[in-house]
Amino acid sequence: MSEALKNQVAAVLNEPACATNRSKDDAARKKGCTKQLTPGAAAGGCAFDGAMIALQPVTDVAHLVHAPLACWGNGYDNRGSASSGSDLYRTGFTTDLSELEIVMGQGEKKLFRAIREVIEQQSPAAVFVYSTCTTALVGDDIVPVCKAAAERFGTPVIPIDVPGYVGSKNLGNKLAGEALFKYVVGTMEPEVSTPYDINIIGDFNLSGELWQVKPLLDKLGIRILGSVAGDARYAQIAKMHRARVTMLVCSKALINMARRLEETYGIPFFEGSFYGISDTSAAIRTLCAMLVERGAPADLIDRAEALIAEEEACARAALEPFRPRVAGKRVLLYTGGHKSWSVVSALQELGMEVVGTSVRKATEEDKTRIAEIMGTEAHMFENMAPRDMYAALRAARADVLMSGGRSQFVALKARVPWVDVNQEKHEPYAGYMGMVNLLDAIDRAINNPLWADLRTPAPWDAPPAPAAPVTPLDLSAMAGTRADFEDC
Amino acid sequence: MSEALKNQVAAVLNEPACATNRSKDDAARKKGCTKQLTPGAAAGGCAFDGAMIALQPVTDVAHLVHAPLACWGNGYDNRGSASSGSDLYRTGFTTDLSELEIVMGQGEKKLFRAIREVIEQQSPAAVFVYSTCTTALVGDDIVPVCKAAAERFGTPVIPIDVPGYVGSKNLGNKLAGEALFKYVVGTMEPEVSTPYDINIIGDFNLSGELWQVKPLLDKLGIRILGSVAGDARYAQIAKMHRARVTMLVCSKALINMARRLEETYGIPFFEGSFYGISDTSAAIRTLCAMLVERGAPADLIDRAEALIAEEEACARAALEPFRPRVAGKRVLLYTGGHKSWSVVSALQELGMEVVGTSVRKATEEDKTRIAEIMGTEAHMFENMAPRDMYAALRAARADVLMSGGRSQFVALKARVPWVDVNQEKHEPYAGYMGMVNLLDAIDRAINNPLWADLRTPAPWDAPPAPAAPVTPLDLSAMAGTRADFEDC
Amino acid sequence: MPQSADKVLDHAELFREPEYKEMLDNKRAKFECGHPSNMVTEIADWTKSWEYREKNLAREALTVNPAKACQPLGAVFAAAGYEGTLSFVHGSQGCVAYYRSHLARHFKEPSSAVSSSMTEDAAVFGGLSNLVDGLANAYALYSPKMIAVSTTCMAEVIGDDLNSFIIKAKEKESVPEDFPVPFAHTPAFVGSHVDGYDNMQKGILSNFWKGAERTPGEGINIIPGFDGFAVGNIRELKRMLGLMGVEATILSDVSDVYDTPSDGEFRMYAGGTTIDEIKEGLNARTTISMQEYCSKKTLEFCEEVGQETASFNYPLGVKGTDEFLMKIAEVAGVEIPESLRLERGRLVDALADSQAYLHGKTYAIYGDPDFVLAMAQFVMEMGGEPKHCLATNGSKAWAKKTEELLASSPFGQGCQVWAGKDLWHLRSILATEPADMLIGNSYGKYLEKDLGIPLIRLNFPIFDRHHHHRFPIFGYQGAISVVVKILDTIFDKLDTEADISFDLTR
Amino acid sequence: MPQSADKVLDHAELFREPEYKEMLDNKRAKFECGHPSNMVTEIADWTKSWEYREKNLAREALTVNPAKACQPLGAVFAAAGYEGTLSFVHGSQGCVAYYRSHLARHFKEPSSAVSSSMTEDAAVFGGLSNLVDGLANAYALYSPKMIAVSTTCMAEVIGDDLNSFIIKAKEKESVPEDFPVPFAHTPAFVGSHVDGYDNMQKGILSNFWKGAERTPGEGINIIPGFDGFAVGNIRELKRMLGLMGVEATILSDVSDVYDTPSDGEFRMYAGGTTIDEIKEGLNARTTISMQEYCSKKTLEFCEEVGQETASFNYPLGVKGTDEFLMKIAEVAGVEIPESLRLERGRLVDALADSQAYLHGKTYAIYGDPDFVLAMAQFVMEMGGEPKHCLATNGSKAWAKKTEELLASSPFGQGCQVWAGKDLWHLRSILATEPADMLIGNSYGKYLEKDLGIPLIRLNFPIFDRHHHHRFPIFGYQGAISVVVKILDTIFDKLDTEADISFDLTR
Repeated sequence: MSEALKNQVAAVLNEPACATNRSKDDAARKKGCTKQLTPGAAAGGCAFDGAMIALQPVTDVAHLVHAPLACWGNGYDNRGSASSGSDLYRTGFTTDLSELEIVMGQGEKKLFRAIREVIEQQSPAAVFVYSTCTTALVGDDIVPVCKAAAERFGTPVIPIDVPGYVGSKNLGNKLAGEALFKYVVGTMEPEVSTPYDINIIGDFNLSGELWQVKPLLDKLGIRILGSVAGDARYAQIAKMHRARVTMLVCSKALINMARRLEETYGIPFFEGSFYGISDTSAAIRTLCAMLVERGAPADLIDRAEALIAEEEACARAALEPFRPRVAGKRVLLYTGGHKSWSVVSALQELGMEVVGTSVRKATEEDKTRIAEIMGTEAHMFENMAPRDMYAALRAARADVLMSGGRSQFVALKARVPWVDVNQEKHEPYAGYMGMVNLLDAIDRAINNPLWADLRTPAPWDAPPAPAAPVTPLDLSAMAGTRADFEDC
Repeated sequence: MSEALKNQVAAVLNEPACATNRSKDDAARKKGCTKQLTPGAAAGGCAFDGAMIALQPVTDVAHLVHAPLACWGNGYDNRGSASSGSDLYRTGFTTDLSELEIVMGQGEKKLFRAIREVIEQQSPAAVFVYSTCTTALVGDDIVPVCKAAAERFGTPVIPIDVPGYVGSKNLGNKLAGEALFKYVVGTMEPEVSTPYDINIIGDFNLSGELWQVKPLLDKLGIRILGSVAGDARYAQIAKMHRARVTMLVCSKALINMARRLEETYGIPFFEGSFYGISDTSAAIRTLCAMLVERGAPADLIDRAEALIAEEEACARAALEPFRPRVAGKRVLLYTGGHKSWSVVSALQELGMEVVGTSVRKATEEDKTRIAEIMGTEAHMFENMAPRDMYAALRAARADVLMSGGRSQFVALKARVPWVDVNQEKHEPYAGYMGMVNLLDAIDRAINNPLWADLRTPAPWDAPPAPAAPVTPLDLSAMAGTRADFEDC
Repeated sequence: MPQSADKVLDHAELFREPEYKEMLDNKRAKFECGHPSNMVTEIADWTKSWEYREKNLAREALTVNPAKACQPLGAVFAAAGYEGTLSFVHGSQGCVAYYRSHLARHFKEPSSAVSSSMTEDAAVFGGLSNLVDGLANAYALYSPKMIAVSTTCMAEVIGDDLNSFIIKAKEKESVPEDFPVPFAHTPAFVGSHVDGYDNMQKGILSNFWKGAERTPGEGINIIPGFDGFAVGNIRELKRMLGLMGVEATILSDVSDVYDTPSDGEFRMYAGGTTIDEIKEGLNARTTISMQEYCSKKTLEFCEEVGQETASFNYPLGVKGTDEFLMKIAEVAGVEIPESLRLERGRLVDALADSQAYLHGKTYAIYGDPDFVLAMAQFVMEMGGEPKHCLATNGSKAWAKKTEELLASSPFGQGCQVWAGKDLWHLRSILATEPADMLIGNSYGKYLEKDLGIPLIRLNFPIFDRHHHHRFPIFGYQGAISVVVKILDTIFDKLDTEADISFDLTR
Repeated sequence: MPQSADKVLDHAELFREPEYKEMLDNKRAKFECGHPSNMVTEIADWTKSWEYREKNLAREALTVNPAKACQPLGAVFAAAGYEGTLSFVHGSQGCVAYYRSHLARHFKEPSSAVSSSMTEDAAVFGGLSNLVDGLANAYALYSPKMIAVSTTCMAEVIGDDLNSFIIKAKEKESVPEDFPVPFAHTPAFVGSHVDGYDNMQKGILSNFWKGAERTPGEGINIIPGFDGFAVGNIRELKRMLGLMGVEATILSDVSDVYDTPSDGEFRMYAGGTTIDEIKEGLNARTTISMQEYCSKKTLEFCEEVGQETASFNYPLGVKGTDEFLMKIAEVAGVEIPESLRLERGRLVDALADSQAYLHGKTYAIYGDPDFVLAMAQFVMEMGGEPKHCLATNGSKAWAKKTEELLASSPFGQGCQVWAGKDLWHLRSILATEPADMLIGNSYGKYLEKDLGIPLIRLNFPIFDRHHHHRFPIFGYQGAISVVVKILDTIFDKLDTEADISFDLTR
């Protein structure tokens, strides 16, 4: 790959805003925060995947993948990001390079023509051009092509240089953030600025989750000026340099972008979560406090407290009918890093018992927090091969698995209900009422009569042996593997 | 049955307006025009069925069948009459008498309550109450019940005394006409009368066929004041005594009603058909001539001729593209009486060869006309058992069978295309453009590649013997039966 | 008029053209006696109110759109399943046309049946001569191997005694002395088609078994019952029995009768249970009925001749199929084979895969008593709620049994059983207490249109869709196809209504 | 907010509530850069014009919504059909996730595959160490019986030689010397998933057949090809072969792999063709492929080892099934049994029964080359017109073959073949020359929504409907189920649009 990208990757891996990173020695810092990959194991997403996850939710942009078919042709419109406007982001644009074009070095020319065609025929607000393994390996330089195209066609054309082999999905998130910061942020000015303008970074509006929170902010008069990238428009990235505060939702994926906004434009950021009642309230409090520090009228604090009190009461009342149906149920979590601790917290609020949570994507900080919340490390485990997960589900006697789609079928074979809490889920779980949704989903999953039927032996089978007595289970001691069973 | 009904049946069977009937000796006349039934053969419709066929198209009436479930519960909404307004006629109302009610003689009380319920809950323009075998046999007299109910509830309640066992479907048609004449006709006055007011009797608007003709009449200013019963409203029967001319469409089924209108109100009638271009033109000419005789302005004749010329030219032009696709194709007809000759005529206009037509429901007059049209009696045949029809289809080497639904499957097993021209058809074939529809249906049936595939032996079968040379076929000599294989 | 040879419209489209629209509007204006359209709307809304519902449910003399047919239809269906058997309906001339049409329209196959075509003379003198002549004619015309006689109302009201009439007919040599002419009294004013099926089955079995010497054996008879999916279901039943290595006699096998090929041969009779099989069936150890309400009298008769009996309620889904197969295995002394175990696992897997969409859905189920019970149980297995269970021909005993079924599951709480109610009752019920889906037959399409509740057609008759009956809903694999129909309905609705949620992956 | 515990709405409904509607409208007004809605409508209409169509069809550098996948996906699918086989994709870390997701979402089953997870180091130094370590880890972690190696673009661009790498890996004892590690080069920038299937099939067969001694016999091998309905189809194929008394080896049998039961046992590997069966397959007299475009190279290899070969194009319908069965009968020296003859007759009967509704309907068919050919032929058998036949991965040879097919029937007149076009091209084609129905895969739902043309899902992938793949579309009975899907679509539309023509009987 190009020297420029190489340098950028090195810089990104040395993120000053990351507390974990600051505590490393130089050698460890250079290695970065990516897990070591294990050849021969089921692999997860790559940097391109990570960039696409972060940027695809920009709804009025044409996402053009400079690659052979595979990178986008196999997978377009496979995420659950929701849009209030344009559907352009759901269309699969690719240069679909052929062998001849690769051998003959015609990729850049084809890319330029593809950009022209997409602009002429789709009139996007902008075009995001993604490089991939093949085009990077053969030396296609998308940066000058994008520049030339932008000049020629008068539409922003943004290079996103993210060949998959440079690293993990998390790295791809960061590289996407760098590209936005370098090429998009600050290129447009908002018509008006207010003391209530904020950026939200790291929410992708999966199943419309952002919209479960936005009405709360609306009631407080807070405006989401900038968004990366939930229900975003290109303009919402271009103007985000004028926000007063940045909230970082996905705890580590785009921290580099938040830091740059702070360094360059003086916009402070904080990390928060909208999963769970307590976390939602904490996030609103922090957000409002920081806005007031940055010049918003002081009454915002009181209005926020009033709103929080009202919403918490309403949510807890709505949850009560569910509590008897889910309290005491045992949950196994197999999710990404930040969800590990924020979901644990949320579920415990509901009286559920979290019997295990994977920490395969968690940072050390995440792990510390989980240990605090759960009071023990016995429930943490790394990646699992399907058959090991299957065994864990049975050994832990989990009542429900919460994970992404690719663990779904393992759970079902183990006759354990499954709730989709990952990027492909169909229901939103954010904010106060998101908990009601989540409870409903868990209730419907756990209390579906199917499971009783499924677990009841077929009438021709002998009755099962009596259940073993309950003993504390140390999942961390289970035979497992550090192989990357990427689930999302 | 009651003496009143017995007398009415005898009177109906001695129809003065029927030329065939007038030529009979007294003994034959008394027997009536019904075919002798053959016990042990597949039987067709009964008098109740015939009455229902004639009256169900009155769309704003609640048709209440006083019977155990069978007579209506098995068959409601099974005809293809179309409505421009109310859908009430498609609802299945029955008293659904139980054994106890029959034994205890509670039928009349139940009927009265049912009439109340249908009026209260459905607000029909009128209720037509049909008697059936069971209620007639046990002596329920619907006439006084209807009278009492009409007085009590202020809605017309019309008794239609048609137990199935009194005779054939044709008889049922006539009994229905008698009931309408006795109880409905003349009970309402039109707001305005015009010299262009007509009655149409015997069209049931199957698949909307009446509507293929009505625009022609509209262009001439002719108004369908009275209708029995295509797309009829109750009011259109009540006011039909004020029409100037009656056109009888189904050649014999309701001739008694036409005659009574002439005798009592001086309205002349003629018999016509809207099947085929020539017949449609002839019907319009006759209708207009009679209207002029009855006081309509004389220019109606010229306007009619102009319309006919235009429509005929248009229709023939529309038919030309089809002619090469259907000319020379061999058609076997298995339909009711009037369709026997009117359809033959229509098809011959198109260059098709009618290799056979059933005359099982035809009158002597119909048969004479068919012989004239076809130039020979060799193609006429009576009823056929399914296996005989199957043999006839193959022997006659028909390219298409035109019949009702219950012959459909015999044709298909014989690998002969089938076109539905009976009461359950889904496409209208009346008027000038009705021929275009019919041709299209025949074309689609005959030229569906399925038939070539179907007739081609399966690849594992030996090729068939060479086709026998064409010889004239005398269908009338075929072994058959006079048993009534009722098809419609 | 817009008609041209290039674009011939069928009537569904033709009458939507502008000038026809104008013509039709004129008709409404001039002949409708002009209720203002706002009044029409107001009344239409009222008919969906609770007030109208109360009035509607109080209806006691009028039946509107009943979801049942009459006894003779069931009898004709039962007889059709026996090889070379012609149904002979003793009664007025018109009735048999309905049975033939009904069956032909549902199965898209010829349906043969004849009538004794009684007229007024018979009403006075009795139907003996019609039956005597009728049997002679039917025998001569159609060369059947058996003639099964049932009755319509007229024959019952005038008190015709079929047994003595048939004896007399044989004396007069209408048919040979040893020619089988079983019979059943099937008045339309008693019960419904399921009772007619039962009576005819009993009549046929009695004809061969009564007075015959029984040599008890190990055999199994299975009575399928009146079933619109009989073609696919009986074949699936045979396949499952084959996997288990079990031979059984299907008493009334219509699977080939109503699914004849188009291969150049006309089969007036095709397939069906043979007379030898019926005779041998007497020696069976056990007779199992798949539909309790289609076989009460028949099973009583089987017990009289010394057989063990068992009945099910249209076994569907996991539990229904489990119970049925376990019974077969028990009676036949065999194990459930691995292949069927796998099929069960696949069904459970399919339910598990889709449970996020199935759980919590509500249904209104109408149709025959056994079918409604089965479907209610199956939807509860999926976590669905059978909010309304309606059988026009459901008895008090059926209602009680259904209520017990509902009480056995939390998903049955708050669900209601409507015995004896018709589809116009159901309209009011659903207008006031809606469900997500309707499960029943083609007559439900008016409710679908009127109330916007999607209809899934799983019961007889299905007149407006083709060939569904060629695929089973019995068995584990058949249950998956039911689940697919339900899921497709759910997803079709999701997609139709979706805007921002128009998802690629479900 | 309206949320309450009594009525929790999922997001399809939640965001249709009034306050969300208001919020979303505000978003549009303030951040959309406010194109007036009439302008938006005007532009949207323009994109359905002939002018836009011309521009769209002139597109040569941009691919939009392609109806094809990449080679490695086909390779993973092919390998999955062999017992205990783990797919190992040599390339960058991210690619294999897509293949696993794609297959899992379509079949609703776990889909196992691993990656050599190459990073930048491998880009510089080559992927040998990744492959060596990867094979060792995969073998240790998953205990497969075979590891089938395919490549993604990265491995091809840096020129990794799989053959020598695998030899090296065995030398280093990553896997035992005699452990089968077949391989295929499957770059995404060449061909599509059907080519990947072909390459992997050839790679697997070569691994066992090359250099092995052949003892020519009478056996038959059948290659199903890449098939989204493989579960139902392969089972139906086996059933038909069973009726004919023919044994054949299915080369890559995924029917159990992708349809495991939920019975308490986790099967990482289930079913599939055994290694012994592969080895024995060398001695077959004939190898028959059901999909020509999935097996060109493989069949060439079969000929090299001395076998006769034949290929079909996804045999569907009457003619397709006839030809396939005749070939089997010819090769196996058997007759077509009566049972299959009856099945054919039933299919023809179903077509005849419904021909009034099928004849004259128009279709746009998109998908894999073999499928499009088959479907076009079948709709013409019904008297339908395949107006647009599109295969994004169709070659010039395919286009020519399809044009010949269309020319062979009057129903193909005026129909067009679109090789290499994508679904955005199809949008313009259908906006200007509409068809009555779309036949393809889930990606067509955007066309269905946008253009109002109903979609029938019969090709891979089907992500938004469940369990369709468990039922066959092959064979005569499978063809009836295709006909039923088409008819249901026709009738659903008729009923939805009908007013006066809302008929009970169709």
